[in-house]
Amino acid sequence: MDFAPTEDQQTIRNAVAELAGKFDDEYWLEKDEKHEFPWELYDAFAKGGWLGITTPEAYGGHGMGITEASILLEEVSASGAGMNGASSMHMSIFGMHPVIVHGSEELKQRTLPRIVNGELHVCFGVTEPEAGLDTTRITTFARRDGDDYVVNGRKVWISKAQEAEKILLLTRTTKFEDAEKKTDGLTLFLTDLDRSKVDIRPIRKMGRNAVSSNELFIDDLRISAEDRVGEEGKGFFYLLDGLNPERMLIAAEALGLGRAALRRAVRYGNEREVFGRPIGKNQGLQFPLAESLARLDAAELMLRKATWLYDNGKPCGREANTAKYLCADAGFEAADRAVQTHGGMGYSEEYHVSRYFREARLLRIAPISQEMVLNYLGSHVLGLPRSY
Amino acid sequence: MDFAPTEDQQTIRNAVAELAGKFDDEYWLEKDEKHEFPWELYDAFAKGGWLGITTPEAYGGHGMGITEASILLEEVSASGAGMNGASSMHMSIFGMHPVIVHGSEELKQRTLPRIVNGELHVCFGVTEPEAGLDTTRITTFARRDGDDYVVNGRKVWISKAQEAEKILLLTRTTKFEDAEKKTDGLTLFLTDLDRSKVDIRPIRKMGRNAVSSNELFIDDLRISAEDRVGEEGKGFFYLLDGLNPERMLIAAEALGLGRAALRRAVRYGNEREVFGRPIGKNQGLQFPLAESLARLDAAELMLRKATWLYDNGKPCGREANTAKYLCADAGFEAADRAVQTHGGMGYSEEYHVSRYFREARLLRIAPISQEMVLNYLGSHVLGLPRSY
Amino acid sequence: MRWELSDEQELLCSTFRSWLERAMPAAELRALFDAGDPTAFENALVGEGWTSVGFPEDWGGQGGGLVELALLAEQLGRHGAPSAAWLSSAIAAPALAGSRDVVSRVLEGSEAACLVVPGDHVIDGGSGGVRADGTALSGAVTSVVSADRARHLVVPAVGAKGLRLFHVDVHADGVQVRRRTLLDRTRGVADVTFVGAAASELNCDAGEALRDAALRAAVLVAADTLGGIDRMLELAVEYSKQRKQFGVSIGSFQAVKHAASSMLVQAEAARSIVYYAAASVDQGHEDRVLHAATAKAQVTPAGVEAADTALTMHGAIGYTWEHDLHLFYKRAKLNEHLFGGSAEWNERIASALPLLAAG
Amino acid sequence: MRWELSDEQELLCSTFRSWLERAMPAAELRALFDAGDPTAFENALVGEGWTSVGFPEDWGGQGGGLVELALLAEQLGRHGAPSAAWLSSAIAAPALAGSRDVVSRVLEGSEAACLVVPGDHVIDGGSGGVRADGTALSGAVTSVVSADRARHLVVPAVGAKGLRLFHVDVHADGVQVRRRTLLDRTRGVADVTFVGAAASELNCDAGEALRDAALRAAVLVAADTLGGIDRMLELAVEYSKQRKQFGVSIGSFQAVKHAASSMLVQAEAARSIVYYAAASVDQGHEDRVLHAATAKAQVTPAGVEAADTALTMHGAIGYTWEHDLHLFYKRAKLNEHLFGGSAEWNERIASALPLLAAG
Repeated sequence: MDFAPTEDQQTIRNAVAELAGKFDDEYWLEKDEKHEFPWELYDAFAKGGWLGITTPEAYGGHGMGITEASILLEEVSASGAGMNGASSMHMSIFGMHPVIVHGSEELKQRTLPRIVNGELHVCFGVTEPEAGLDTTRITTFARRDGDDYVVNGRKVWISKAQEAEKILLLTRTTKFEDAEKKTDGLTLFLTDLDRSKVDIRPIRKMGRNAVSSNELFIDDLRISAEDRVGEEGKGFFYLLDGLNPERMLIAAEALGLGRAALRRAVRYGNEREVFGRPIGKNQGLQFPLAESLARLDAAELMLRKATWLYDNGKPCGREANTAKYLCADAGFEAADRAVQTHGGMGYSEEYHVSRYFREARLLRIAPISQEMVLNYLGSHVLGLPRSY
Repeated sequence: MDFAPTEDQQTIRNAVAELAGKFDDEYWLEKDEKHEFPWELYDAFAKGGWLGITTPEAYGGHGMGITEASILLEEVSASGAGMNGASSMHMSIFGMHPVIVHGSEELKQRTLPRIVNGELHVCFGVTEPEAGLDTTRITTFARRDGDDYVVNGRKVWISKAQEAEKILLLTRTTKFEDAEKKTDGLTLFLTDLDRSKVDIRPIRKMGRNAVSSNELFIDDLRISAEDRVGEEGKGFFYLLDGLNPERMLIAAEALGLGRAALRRAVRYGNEREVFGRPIGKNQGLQFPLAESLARLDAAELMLRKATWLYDNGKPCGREANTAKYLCADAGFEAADRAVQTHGGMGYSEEYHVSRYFREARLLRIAPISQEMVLNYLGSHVLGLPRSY
Repeated sequence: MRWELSDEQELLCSTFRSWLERAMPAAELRALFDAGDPTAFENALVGEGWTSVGFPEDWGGQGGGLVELALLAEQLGRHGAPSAAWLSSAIAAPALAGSRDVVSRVLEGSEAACLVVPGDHVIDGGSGGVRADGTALSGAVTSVVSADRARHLVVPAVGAKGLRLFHVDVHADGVQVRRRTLLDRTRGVADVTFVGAAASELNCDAGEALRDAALRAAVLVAADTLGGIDRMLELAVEYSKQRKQFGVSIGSFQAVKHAASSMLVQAEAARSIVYYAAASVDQGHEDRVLHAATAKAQVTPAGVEAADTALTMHGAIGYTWEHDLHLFYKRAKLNEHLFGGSAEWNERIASALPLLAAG
Repeated sequence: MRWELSDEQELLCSTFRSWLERAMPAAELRALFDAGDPTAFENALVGEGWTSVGFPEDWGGQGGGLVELALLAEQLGRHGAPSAAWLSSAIAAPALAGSRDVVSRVLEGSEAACLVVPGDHVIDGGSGGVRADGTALSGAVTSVVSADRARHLVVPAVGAKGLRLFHVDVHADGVQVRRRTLLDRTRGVADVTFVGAAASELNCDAGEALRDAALRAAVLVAADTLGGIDRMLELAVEYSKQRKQFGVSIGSFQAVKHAASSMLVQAEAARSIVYYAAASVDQGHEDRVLHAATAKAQVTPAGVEAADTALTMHGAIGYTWEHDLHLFYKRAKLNEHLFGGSAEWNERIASALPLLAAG
């Protein structure tokens, strides 16, 4: 075993922390409050070439692994940018993976370099209100019409749809009931999000308000076959390989958020004096923070193991899911304790921990709830019978 | 022992539930989102005579006890109004207690009937940024000037100051360092909140946004001696008796909030179907909700015991503090689980549980943090040495 | 409303408590724990008439009801006394009420009764698996609380008329009782086998009697845990005041103080639930199932948590065989599962939510 | 980076594991638990050369370091083996490295070593209270892990030159060892008293050696717990697949499944922390204190939680003396406090936060 990070990884961590550190807490308070996309951060990362960290060099990227991508997003989040910062670029970092692996050369040439340079914003159009977590149950349908497809349906929780030029859209081209296997008959597109055919409605939500979450009502959206990713009917399989990386990246973001919250809590504990004595001297305040540090560190180890396994082509479902569970839990707990450490001021937005707390709550639900992680582990690792 | 509620108490519970039930979840969603005071609810309760539930009959009230007051606020909160609803009238319900017990007849005649009929809004001006939980450390100073006092200082977390006509203001008339005992030299006023002398700035906060929380900068506020409550220098003692009721009422509100969240969670569990089966059939969803029900019921018993003790003139510090701890914990947990039960939709504001969750978080901090409750119990009940 | 014990109830508590302290000092208790024979204690309990408290006078009892039994259970738990036979009798006696002779011997004499059901599940007639061929019983039931201490067995068995309750003398032919050793040595369980054992049918509604027994069991076990929490809190607070580190008592460390205060919160919460549930079950309140389930599902896990906290406050000294804490710790652990763990009781609570049945 | 065991390490694990299963089948383990004499097992461990794994060859070891020791500890914990003597030697041996003769007898022969410090606190020379008058030691130390199984005592004592480590032969005059019984009978502690006992001063930096021993102890106890979690998970999953309710295996109930999966999460988390901390301490990483503290403070409470979950999944069967689960349960409980509970280790973690010292 050798747990030391490579020199590159250490460099990435430091450089990202420095760049993200230029956007201070007030910046994020304002963006979140005004529901404004963090263009300045996004542009700075685009300019620095960071959006292409996992994109192959042939398309202008760096061709690095999930380990490096997770370090990047962790540090963005840990800078205090939290989920507002991470979500602004999350999709650019690894979301194009199915396109990279299965898309046509023409499609890749047309899109990837623009994603790397930050010009092209893409949103991820998979989840639907009635499908729950079973992606095969989506009903958005793409009907073939000559060289085109015509799409109708509804999507929900589509991050960044407000800002996105294109959407990576999963559809059915064979209905669920007509498909031989339920995983067949799904088709993936990377296409323009034509506002005249797609009604985009923001969802009012508890936090992460700098990046919108949206409901999409798709009405006769016409898509050229050139925008299809890979073969018709194989879309589900193209997305499969991305599930574990997605969980690892979210885990990294949760971890960063927890560290940001902990840093704030420690700072407040040292600065806030009651009767001439910093409150950080109280055991009742110190020990929970110490425990949170230990839990974050422990969760990080699981994440590092998972990304290492993935980058080395080894199975990592167990580790990726466990990492998501541990990081989301430890991140939320750190945020919760940071609020508690601040006493009444923790409830005000001005100390920022309430923002972290609201964001951290999301990570126990998305992209997969903690309970679904347990279901996965029970069925796939422990071999317990399937249950609902 | 006899645990049965009286007929009056049952009647109050039903009537309050009915009246509060006229204001639906959408009403609260909008009030919270727009940061608007819930005038309609407040007026309805004023019109119904509820604001005077504990005020003596001589001043237009009903002269009932904390048990009845706690049932009222619990049911307001449980209706889905949550802390937005409860806080809108909380101060009218029991906040005038020091005035009732210690105020001059003239002051009472001048103010109490107007509080009962809802015309007069009062805010509670005690907490200060540098005093922490030790009220004796406040520094807002009232200097005697002929028949008047002139006040300067700063207050924080003053609920409803935006809407209030008057403030129940705690000041020092002898400086901390000059007072013989630290609890001496504090003076209480019930006086106009003169906007030309008091700058009121809302605090941006995580939740309970229909009722403002404010910082007050008091600059040469002139107060007539007629507005003084009781004797000069005795203000601290006048507030003391209100501490336990305050904790009980907050406990009742937390309890109601937990019940509102649980009701929503159960409804969603029954209505939301995945693959033709309500998700409420899942053990993984049911058991946590069942446990939350048990915890809320258990916490309620402690609250009922505490209010009964108070109303019967018995010591209740142990029970009041324990009730606050248990209700705040159980209420928060219920809200947290309600969010989790809703999956992704729990994060959206449209299912209301995220609002409850944000509000429930406040109750683990205010009016006294859970940790301070433990400190109190450790020192005052278990007799452990004082620590910080 | 009246949220206090009556003077009579207060007196019952304090009298019983001081009797326990006299009758069974800590050293004797520990010796008994090692030897495992509770006969002397059981005889003393009977001799002083404690076994008839909490039952109607016309059964041979001294009056009172489930609240009084809960008060006794609390003190027994507080003392760590070997109370399995008492507990079994307290649960089983109402089913024997129709047989005045038997029930009075249970309450007044030294012949304990016992409901022959598995001790690790919520009491429920279906789980036993004893068949009745006329009045001859056959079948086996495992882990029956205190079956090895009882004379009178109350046995749910299914015969031609469906589920009925039967009375069996443990000395009858065809009855075999095999004791099992538990971690908690203050109470015991045994496996009971019937091979055509002679029984007499009890004149009561079996379903109702068993449902009632389940709730009584829940309340009394919760009360036992309440007593345990109280005692462990006392031990932990005492220790934290005595024990010094860096020249000050460890009780002044905030972490230690918060730990002790959390135990106090658990004790207080447990107290209000237990008495309330006892009164509710006793008075046949319409929500009594919810109340008893809440008591069992909330209090007994809190007991385990409190035990963990107490152990942590004591450090390794708590783990040594000579310190009393481990007695209470093991007792709390057993109570968590005795007559149904939280999961089983939470299922019953879930049915109070208007949620669909779990699948 | 490489987040996997080497082939050699994998082989070490599997070989040791199958040896344990052969050398000490469950029945023998249980018998030993009742009798309390681990001599046969300890001899077998020595005989097969396992006691010299994880130590440099020039000490008489077979090579490897703390990672290898952690792998052994994990398997010993997994098996519930009476490993106190092994553990004590693994912690104490580095301090004896300067005395080649002694250290080689510890590693190759059947003479265990033991650091004479209280077993319930983080290892720290100040807590012992033994004084050195020249090379004659006097004083007492309570609850010393495995002192009753050791030949070579490594004793921190304060003399004219300050804190030093001394070697004492347990057979020397003026040494008295009194064993105490613990709930966990697979490991033992004893009180050690010195009355002018003859000692020889060890040639090492006492402070550094004790700090290192504290971290080794943290890692090895955490590894022991990791093995226990793994085993309890295995027992619980197996049971939940076999045991039926309402005609289906209880493993298909979501509540049971979530309980088992939570144990898996704990096991996985524990595994990554333990190996990492072992490597960090072995390599002298600058943050090794934080890593070892994290392992101890996170893994050992997780072990107790896992044990609770496993007991809950088993119901009352887990409480009976004949079922193995209680062995692992008690072991997990002891590990939680062995060589310092979470509170003590969290204090060390707090010092990694830039917070002011607690008051």
